[in-house]
Amino acid sequence: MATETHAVRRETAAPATGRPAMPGLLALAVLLLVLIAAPYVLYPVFVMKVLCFALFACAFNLLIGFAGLLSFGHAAFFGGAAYITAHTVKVWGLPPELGILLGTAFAATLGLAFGALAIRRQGIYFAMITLALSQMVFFMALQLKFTGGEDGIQAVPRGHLFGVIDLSQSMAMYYTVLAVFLFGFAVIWRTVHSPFGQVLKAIRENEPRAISLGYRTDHYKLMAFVLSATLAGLAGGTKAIVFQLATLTDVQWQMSGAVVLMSLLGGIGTLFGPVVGAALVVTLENYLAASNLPVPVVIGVIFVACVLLFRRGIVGEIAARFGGNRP
Amino acid sequence: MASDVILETRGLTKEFRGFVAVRDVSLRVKRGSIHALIGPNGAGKTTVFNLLTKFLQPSNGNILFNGRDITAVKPADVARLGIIRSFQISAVFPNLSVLENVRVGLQRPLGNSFHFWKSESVLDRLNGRAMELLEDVGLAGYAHRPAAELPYGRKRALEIATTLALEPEMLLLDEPMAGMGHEDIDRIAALIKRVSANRTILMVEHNLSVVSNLSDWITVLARGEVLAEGPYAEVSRHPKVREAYMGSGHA
Amino acid sequence: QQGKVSGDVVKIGVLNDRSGLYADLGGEGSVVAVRMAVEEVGGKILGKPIEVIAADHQNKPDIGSNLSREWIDRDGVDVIVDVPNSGVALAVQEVTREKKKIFLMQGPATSRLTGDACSPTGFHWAYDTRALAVGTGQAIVKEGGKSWFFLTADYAFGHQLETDTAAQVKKASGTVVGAVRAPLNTADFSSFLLQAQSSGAQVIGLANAGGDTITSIKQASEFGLTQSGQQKLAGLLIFLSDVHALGLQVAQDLVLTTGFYWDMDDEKRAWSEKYKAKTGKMPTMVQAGSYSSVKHYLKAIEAAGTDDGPTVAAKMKEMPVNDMFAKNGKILPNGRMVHDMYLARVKKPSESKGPWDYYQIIRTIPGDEAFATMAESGCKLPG
Amino acid sequence: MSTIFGIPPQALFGQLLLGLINGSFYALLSLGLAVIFGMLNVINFAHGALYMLGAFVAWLLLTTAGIGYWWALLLAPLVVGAFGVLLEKTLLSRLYKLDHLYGLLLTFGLALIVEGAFRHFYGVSGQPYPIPDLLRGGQNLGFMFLPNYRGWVVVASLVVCLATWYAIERTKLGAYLRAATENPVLVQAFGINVPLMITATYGFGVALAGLAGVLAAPIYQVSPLMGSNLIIVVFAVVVIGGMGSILGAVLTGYGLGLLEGLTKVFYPEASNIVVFVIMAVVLLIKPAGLFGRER
Amino acid sequence: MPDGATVKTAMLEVSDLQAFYGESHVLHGVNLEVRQGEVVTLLGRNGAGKTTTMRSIMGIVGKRTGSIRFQGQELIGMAPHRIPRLGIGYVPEERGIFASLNVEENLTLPPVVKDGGMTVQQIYELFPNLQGRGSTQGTRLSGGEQQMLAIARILRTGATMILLDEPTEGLAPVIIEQIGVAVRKLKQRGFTVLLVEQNFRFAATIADRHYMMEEGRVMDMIPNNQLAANMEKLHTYLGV
Ligand SMILES: Nc1ncnc2c1ncn2[C@@H]1O[C@H](COP(=O)(O)OP(=O)(O)OP(=O)(O)O)[C@@H](O)[C@H]1O
Ligand SMILES: Nc1ncnc2c1ncn2[C@@H]1O[C@H](COP(=O)(O)OP(=O)(O)OP(=O)(O)O)[C@@H](O)[C@H]1O
Ligand SMILES: [Mg+2]
Ligand SMILES: [Mg+2]
Repeated sequence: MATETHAVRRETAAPATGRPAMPGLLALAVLLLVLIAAPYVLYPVFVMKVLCFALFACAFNLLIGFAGLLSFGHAAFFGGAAYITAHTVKVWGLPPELGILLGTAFAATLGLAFGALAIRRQGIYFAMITLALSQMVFFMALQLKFTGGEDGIQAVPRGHLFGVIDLSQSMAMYYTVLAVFLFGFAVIWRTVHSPFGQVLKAIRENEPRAISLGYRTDHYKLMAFVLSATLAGLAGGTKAIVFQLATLTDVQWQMSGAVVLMSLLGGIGTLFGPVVGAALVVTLENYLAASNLPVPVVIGVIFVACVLLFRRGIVGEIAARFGGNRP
Repeated sequence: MASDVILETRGLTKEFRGFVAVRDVSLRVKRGSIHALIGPNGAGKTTVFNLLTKFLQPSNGNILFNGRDITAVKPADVARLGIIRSFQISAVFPNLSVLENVRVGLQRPLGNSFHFWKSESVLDRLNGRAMELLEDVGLAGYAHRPAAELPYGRKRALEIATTLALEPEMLLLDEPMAGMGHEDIDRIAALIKRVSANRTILMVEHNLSVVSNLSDWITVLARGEVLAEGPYAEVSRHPKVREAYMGSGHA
Repeated sequence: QQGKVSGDVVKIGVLNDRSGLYADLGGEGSVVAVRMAVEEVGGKILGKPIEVIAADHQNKPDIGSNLSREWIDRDGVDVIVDVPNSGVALAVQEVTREKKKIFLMQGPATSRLTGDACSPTGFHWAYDTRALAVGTGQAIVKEGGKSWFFLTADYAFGHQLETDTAAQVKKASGTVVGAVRAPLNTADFSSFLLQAQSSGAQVIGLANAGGDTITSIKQASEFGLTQSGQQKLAGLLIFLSDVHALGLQVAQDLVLTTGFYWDMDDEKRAWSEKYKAKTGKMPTMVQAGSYSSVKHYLKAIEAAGTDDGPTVAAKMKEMPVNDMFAKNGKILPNGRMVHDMYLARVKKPSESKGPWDYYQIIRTIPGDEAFATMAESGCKLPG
Repeated sequence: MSTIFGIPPQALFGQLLLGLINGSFYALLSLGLAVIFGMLNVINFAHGALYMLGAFVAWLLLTTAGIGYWWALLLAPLVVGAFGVLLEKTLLSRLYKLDHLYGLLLTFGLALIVEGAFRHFYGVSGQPYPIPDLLRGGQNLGFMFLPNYRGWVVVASLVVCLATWYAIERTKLGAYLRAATENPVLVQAFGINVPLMITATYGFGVALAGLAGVLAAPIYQVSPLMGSNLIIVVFAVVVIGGMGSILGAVLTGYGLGLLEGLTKVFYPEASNIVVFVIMAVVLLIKPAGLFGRER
Repeated sequence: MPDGATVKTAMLEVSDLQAFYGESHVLHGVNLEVRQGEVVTLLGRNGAGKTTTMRSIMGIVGKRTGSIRFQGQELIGMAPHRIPRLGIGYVPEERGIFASLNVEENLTLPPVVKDGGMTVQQIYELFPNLQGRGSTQGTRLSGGEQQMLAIARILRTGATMILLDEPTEGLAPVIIEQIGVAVRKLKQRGFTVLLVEQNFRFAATIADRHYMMEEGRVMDMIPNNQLAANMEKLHTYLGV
């Protein structure tokens, strides 16, 4: 017993046993229905924004929630991909699907490079290293020619998906984004509940032990990092097409902070948490923009409140309250 | 006969900033034996373990496993060659269930551990073997509890089950009995005896009754050097060993 | 559509930075200025009420574009005002172009807004990079500052400002002896200033903005760059609020170009005092411009009898701009409002009679010189 | 040789000196971060905001109460330290049992609040703060004009850094602090009032940031954003130095200041990233940082 | 408690002690007494609550109720850092050697609370392994050396009552002997010792009395000289 007492137990990490259970599938069905109906009730561009950020947050959460690695530099992948997509679509004239693909590939490559460096350290160091590396991307985005400095890349044409579907139609765009989101979400779901996900959890729990069993843990962590970066890139590239722009906002460290907030608010280590968190944060940002309240202060207060009062996040709290099996 | 020796070290030395913790240790572990490493505190036993499993890099000397030089191999790869260790401080995956703990061990040789696109249900076919292993260590009743909830002794048992899951050719056990009650000690000792049937075991242990009952061969370390070697009866008569380690109580 | 007011209300949305780097030069002050314009027409036009709403775009283009889209689609906003930060303005320009709504730009600097990114319903009012370059570049050479060294913020905006100004300097037969590129948000400019100093140039042009400008001016004073009298600092983008923040002790003798200064004639003074009574500050050119542009916009609605975007835009371009901000200002087809610009020198503490008495106007730059012609602008709209 | 890589040596010395001055700020800030991290295991993301607070307190003292620089140098760190004590007592202290990442997140939120509040009330263009009369003017060193004030900054920061290092690495109190970091419960069981010590440590680390803020006020504009840009560089400094040692934080701070200064001469475009590039290289060669202890 | 012949004064009296870790209730009314100059052991299986009893005395468990009196003073409700200053030294089960301190710093860390503690020289005589290792990082010592260091640093403080939690765990027989010698010496010098042990044989060589714990309760008390007569009980409590 004694040896166990000062091993810090991550609060968020509850036993995630078994495969997607009934409540999870139910939640998924509800989510799907809501998302299909959403553009008829809500402002479609707004819902698209939510979806892009939800995917981004889910990708981020894959890393912290299931590999125990807090990245404070995910904006680099999100924003980096947005720039590449915007540039290839606008300047090279690629169709949107190819642009997004290239953006995603870029994020994956960047993820490989950053990951290889960052996984050399753990915990807080990891967070700081990712933060610093993403700052590099920020400065590059600021100084390189093709990124357009402070102006960013504007007026990116939405174009025709596969040459047929006209994305300038709001609904066509919406369902495309929804498809991208669902694809990304499915990948994450599958990853979490896969043999790979199982090893990842083991590493998060006790890394030296995993090594002694013969797992090259660095490879797994790197793989998780690259997966997460890739999906963040997918979100960023899609966002560039939706908003028809890619700007410094996407690569700023505040963006990395925002995605942390989304996951934290919704529930780190839960599958649906980041979706809920993203929806809340995006709504809040929209609402605050029109109010007289200082935005950073409000966001900061929520941050503090989450950390102090509901660390498990909204979905995490609900899951904890209504029976053990988390979605 | 060379094939008789599964693990061999030659002139193994480890120096920490001027302090020599292990000096010129040459071990020969026979295949299929239970080999104990004993010695006073600070003799360098854990350090030797760490060197063998490459958690530490030797300052000097070579390590040969099955005749192959593994001195430059990485820890995870040492494990892949078939040398699995347990830790002096119990090492389980606290928030995984007991069954899952064992499956983490069983899963590795499958080679699907990077398959993030497959369902984890592919792991279900491991459940049968996992339960067998749990049965072996007396943990079948705990299969679906999180490992964190197990009492200390059971955790050690779980650790051994996970280790055995890998069918290691060679097991390194660092003080497997430390902190255990008497019943647990007997249970684990019996288990070790049982699993030793077709594999080699190298263990560090202070509990001399366990050592004397289990081990075929004993190496005594003191101040980083090999002081004596041989079967228990012989070693325990060695005056230097009595002086440096056993004391007057174990005549 | 013709002859009526959409949604029975004329809705003016002031979209700007209310908490960030540009909050002081626009921010709430722009909203106050717009309200003053609305009050002057009695809060009603064509018998319909005028409503003013405001929001913070936080200098994020996506928030800006999203907000303006929502404003227009859902809240029936007819005109968007201010939008500092060229990046956000370019994004909003895309939205207003698509939705055919009027966009009255004050805060953003880049002349691209009336160049390759021009829109039939977009109006650029108070100043732009080209006017700043002409004002500071040409006018200073004419005042005797022949050789230049640039301290440039290392991103698109800074580069553009440097290139434009350097071109103007050369046009007036001055020389550029060198330039150094400082990264954005540099905390310490002393290295760069030292390089500028040792270049021996007569004028050090600060091709940067916001915090960078302020810090570089402050540190130039610390290192005694201008005290020797041999070198002059020229700010390429400086607002009254910046000078106020720096204080005269530090900012003295800085040369800059502005589109408006409160203490130039009675009309400006009267309006500015009224503004100051509401905000406690004197207006910047952005805030005064917000007033002027909305005033003109309302006049155009009155004249056109509708608030339909393209119709009003056409009307605005027909009418000369005559108010306290500009005399006989005219609007080019690309939306550029052409008016006089002024070269100013910041007073020494001893010259200043009190708070806000900061500038001495040393030269008036006629609008036609300051701003690009339609042909030069590169705008593809029908002239 | 009249030039070094095309730069006259005189100018180079000048630039090196300037680098040292920046390094002084890096050192002071990374020292405070290292102290807090060392003792509380919290990455104080609010460090930049508290640095800003220090500068603002000095400015407020001057504008509202007419209290000048020298008093501010004493009072502002006290005020910031007291604020830190308050934060620690009411918020941070609830997180010690959890993963350290929560401390990072909490202080991140705090930084947003403090900075946002100051932005809201004082705008962002910043407020001027005069150089104290005593330190006006400068010395002509032949190769450059060194403002007296900058010379003072270097001296002051050196003294503070050395004193702090000594107190932590060489005194009994320091040993308590280090031990309490690892196992506060046990240190308490030895009869030491650990909660008090932790609070005091946070207060002290934060006061160092406040002090840096006051020192910075006359050089930079007193602005709500002055800290947020600096803090990420300081994080990188800390990663490069390795968190294990106080001395490491200080030396790396000065060293990187110098390197950054050189970059500004040879390749100014890269001066913003040079720190991060160095960080990447250091991590590749020595993952624990230059002075860090492995594990 | 026992035969009324309380020659020596009770130094530590624990009555109806209940202790909790968060929501789990671990001690259910522990009663025991340690007299001045005695060596008393707590025996029991893993998880019986021995460590928790010690931690309760030191005031470092989540919540506790009942009464713990040390030389007449009530400890429940007292700030944890004041308890050791009364003269109680604690050697934790997990040893608690500090990695960021070297051996010497570890040794001199606990403040001296009373006169009469051992000098560093005396300590080195007792534990020769520690000699010359002063500048080694504390946790780089071997497990056994760390145990010695953990005991040694308490001996310096002059605490008159020492709580030793499983001091022999993981130690070589020679060292165990040495520790036995050390404890006996402490006893001679008038120290009072409360000892938690798994190693019953060792306990029998040094203790005056033994308390048997099971599931958070004290079940029985056996004086050392009556051990032989009580072997059966021991079997049921400890499975020896
Ligand atoms: N930090 C903790 N949180 C929750 N329960 C705990 C904690 N520490 C101990 N326990 C539980 O309290 C009970 C008593 O533990 P304690 O450590 O006092 O036993 P012990 O008699 O010292 O056993 P051992 O011989 O294993 O050291 C056990 O059931 C244990 O699981
Ligand atoms: N990383 C290190 N740096 C310096 N010295 C070390 C390090 N690791 C171990 N040592 C020293 O090496 C010696 C051997 O330690 P080791 O842990 O191998 O002993 P051991 O035989 O396992 O003892 P025990 O039975 O007490 O566990 C000890 O004196 C220890 O202090
Ligand atoms: Mg050992
Ligand atoms: Mg115990």
